[in-house]
Amino acid sequence: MDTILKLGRIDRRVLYILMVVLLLWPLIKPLGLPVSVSSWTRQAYGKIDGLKAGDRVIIDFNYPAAGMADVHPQTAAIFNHLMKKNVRVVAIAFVDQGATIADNLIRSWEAQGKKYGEDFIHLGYLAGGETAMAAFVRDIPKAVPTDYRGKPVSSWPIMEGLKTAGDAQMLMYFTTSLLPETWIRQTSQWKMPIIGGVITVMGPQGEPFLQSGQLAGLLVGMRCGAEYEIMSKAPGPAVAAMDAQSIGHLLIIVFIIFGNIAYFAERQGRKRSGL
Amino acid sequence: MVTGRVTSFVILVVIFAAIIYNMQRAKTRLPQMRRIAGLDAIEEAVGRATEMGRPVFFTPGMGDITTSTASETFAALEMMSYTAQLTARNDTGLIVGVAIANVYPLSEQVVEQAYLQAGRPDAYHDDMVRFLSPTQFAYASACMGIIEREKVASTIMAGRFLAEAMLLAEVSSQVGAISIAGTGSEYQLPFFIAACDYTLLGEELLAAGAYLARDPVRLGSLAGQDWSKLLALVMVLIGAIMVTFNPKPPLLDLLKK
Amino acid sequence: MLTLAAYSFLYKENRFYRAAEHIYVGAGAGYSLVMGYTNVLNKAWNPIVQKGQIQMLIPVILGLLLFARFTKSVRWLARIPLALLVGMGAAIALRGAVEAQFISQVRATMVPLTNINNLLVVTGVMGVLCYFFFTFPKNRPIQIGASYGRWMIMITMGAAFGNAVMGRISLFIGVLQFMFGQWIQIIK
Amino acid sequence: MRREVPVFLAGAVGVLMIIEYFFNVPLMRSWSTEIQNWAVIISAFALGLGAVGLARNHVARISQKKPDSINSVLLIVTLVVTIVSGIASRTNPTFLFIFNNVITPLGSAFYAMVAFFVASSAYRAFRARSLEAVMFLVAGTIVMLGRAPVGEIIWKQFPVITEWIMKYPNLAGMRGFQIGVAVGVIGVGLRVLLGIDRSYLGGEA
Repeated sequence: MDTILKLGRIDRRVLYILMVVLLLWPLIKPLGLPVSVSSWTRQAYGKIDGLKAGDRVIIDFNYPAAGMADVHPQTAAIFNHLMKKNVRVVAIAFVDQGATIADNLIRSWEAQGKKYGEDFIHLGYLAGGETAMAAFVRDIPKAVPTDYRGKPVSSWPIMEGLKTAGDAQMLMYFTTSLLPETWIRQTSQWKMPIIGGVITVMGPQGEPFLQSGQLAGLLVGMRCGAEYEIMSKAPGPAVAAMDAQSIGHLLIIVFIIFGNIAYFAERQGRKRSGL
Repeated sequence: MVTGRVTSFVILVVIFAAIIYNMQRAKTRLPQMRRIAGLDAIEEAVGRATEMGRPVFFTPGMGDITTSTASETFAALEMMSYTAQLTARNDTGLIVGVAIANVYPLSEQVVEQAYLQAGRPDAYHDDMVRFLSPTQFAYASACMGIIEREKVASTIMAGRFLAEAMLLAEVSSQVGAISIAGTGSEYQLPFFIAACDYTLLGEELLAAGAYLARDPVRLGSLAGQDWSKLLALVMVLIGAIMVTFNPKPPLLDLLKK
Repeated sequence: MLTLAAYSFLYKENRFYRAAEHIYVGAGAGYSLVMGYTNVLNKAWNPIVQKGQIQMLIPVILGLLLFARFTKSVRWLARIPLALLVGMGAAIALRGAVEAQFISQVRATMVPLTNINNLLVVTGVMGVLCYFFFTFPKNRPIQIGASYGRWMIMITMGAAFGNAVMGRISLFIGVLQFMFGQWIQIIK
Repeated sequence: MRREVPVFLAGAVGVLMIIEYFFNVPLMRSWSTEIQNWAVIISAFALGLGAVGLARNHVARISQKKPDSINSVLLIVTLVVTIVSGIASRTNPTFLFIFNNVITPLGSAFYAMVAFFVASSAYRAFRARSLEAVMFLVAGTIVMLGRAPVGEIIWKQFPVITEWIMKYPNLAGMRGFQIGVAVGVIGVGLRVLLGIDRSYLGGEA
């Protein structure tokens, strides 16, 4: 009986240590559990695959470095897909650190022969949240006169004919915090397709907007990142992490079961002693 | 009018009218208010801190006042004002941790004014409202540090929160503080429900200002809000019945204008 | 190093954590200030000096007014810029809420009541709305609706929690991949 | 005067922004864009105010020789170094060093720390104390199993049930919740613009 009750009072530090050890194990020695592709990823992939070479996509890098693990695999996989399809990317960040992340990604493709100013442009960080977005969608060259590299925005060929957000063919945002309705609201006059890449926690919140058609696609967390990697036949770091994910969930569920066994035992005990 | 916003405008006017009408009506007939446990608990939280001789920690979250989540921050400031009046009267310590620069001067005013109103301007000091950092986890780390080091007896978290919600709530529970949390962020709320003693769900937080003030006009505004929700409920019901019999009822298009 | 100091909190609050925390807060506040400075430079200073857009002096003055609070006699002036922000924020919040959260959600809930799932969605939304009634007199239909709504909220929140576990573990895996992949190199 | 001016200003700006949103009035639209640009700049000054406040608190702590004042010294040094190097240039090596070696790793560290806290809070809070708690717990556990590949291996139906929960009960909960929040937001907004809630002036007049 005592041992059962103890199951309910395991020191949290024990749980913490177990988590580190058990998660590390599949990362060192992958188990290779199969990952099935969800309808979310299929839908988003289909929409993005429908873009033509030369189309322009605005990408809002709306996440700080701290959130990269969950959302960046999506961004990287989609960027990869866009580059292969020769779709042009206009990068912007409404979170300060997002600018640095976008810069890193763009530079890595520049190193592979893509041209800055033609295949992509980086408009840098724009402070002011939704207020700044409202100014941005109405008049991009006015809201962002100079790009991240300090050059006048209008001097680059990619910006030709791009005045409002509606002049682009698609808008994507990747975020750890932005509400799904934000971009929908700001671009509502153009009804342009919007793809949202969000951290896992925000999935349920995005779902109503996906079902109402206000979002053209929704990618949720590292899992969708892994699925996108599989869809575009370029398995990467997200796929590798899925095994560890499974173990982590199992561990927590085992602890929840422990907690409840102890809870019921305690209640039984109290009943028996007449309390 | 801007196309696509006609219906919004009409509905907004209807809601405004409902609220203003009820504000007027409340002056003669006060509406009955249901209890909101999380707001009633503020008194308990301050009382416990007073008994233990330890401070109350209040944080208005990471929402700025210039974005669409501004209302949650305003509601948090109302709660802050109420909390500060209680701590002033009871001579209990109060620490307010602020993340957002725009919220910092507002919080200072709110707390200072609350101490003035409670007749204790002498008890207010500069160290009460602390600007921490707008960098999300720097703010979280500072809050965690304060909660642990100052051995707070109660933690009140109200406003817009992001991932730091879990850190603050769990640390509070680890130090054994009473925790009250409220947010309109549906994806941080689960963490608060799991880790906090009292949780204000969405609109319950937004009602805080009116609920705590208890004056007729503001209670009236809550009655007006109830009418608006009733409107939504009736619209949902009628709409669903209509589409059941006719997949494309003409009235539904009105909502898209 | 700093990462380890941060994690030491999991065991106990200690002096290493404290040092890391203070460095982080200083750096974080400094970083944001630099970003804010860049904005002032690009959006106010340059337009004023280079293009002669004098109207951009207004926000600069309003911004400086925030510092009036340090001088007792003109303290109240600090409320002016704040009032501008507050008015703007309140308007932005409420004008958008109608369409994105009220109408579109109401409209999307108008689904034909031809199967059990749709029935669940429609009644669920109605129940949750009942839960949020603050001032209506207590009568049976509203009370039943409210407790049904509260169950619905609990299921929703449970689901969101379960979902969140996944996301949070992803982030931790990211850190593990970084620490053991790039530093210690045991993950290939 | 000291109270009326701010309340009036807030109301006026609010009304302008609401009308601008719903009606096509070019003049108002350009005013509103202008004001939104101003807000960005005012916010930047608020950051300055925050930094001053932060520094003031910690200088006070150092001068009072509080036991932990070494940490306050650390904070102020980092604050000053970050600001000076960043203002010199955003590509200044010291500034980049701070970004890459302080802000980024600590950000990921704390963000990832949430995983531990989620685990320990699930362990502590997921107990079948009441009917509501059971719903929270069961929904949470099923979704946890449905999301990770391992759930599928245990029982093929876990992802299916998870998707069902997400598509129907969760959807209903979220929608009702959002409608409620929308109404609440309108209520708060209106009270602020009418000058009834005026916490930004410091409570009641």
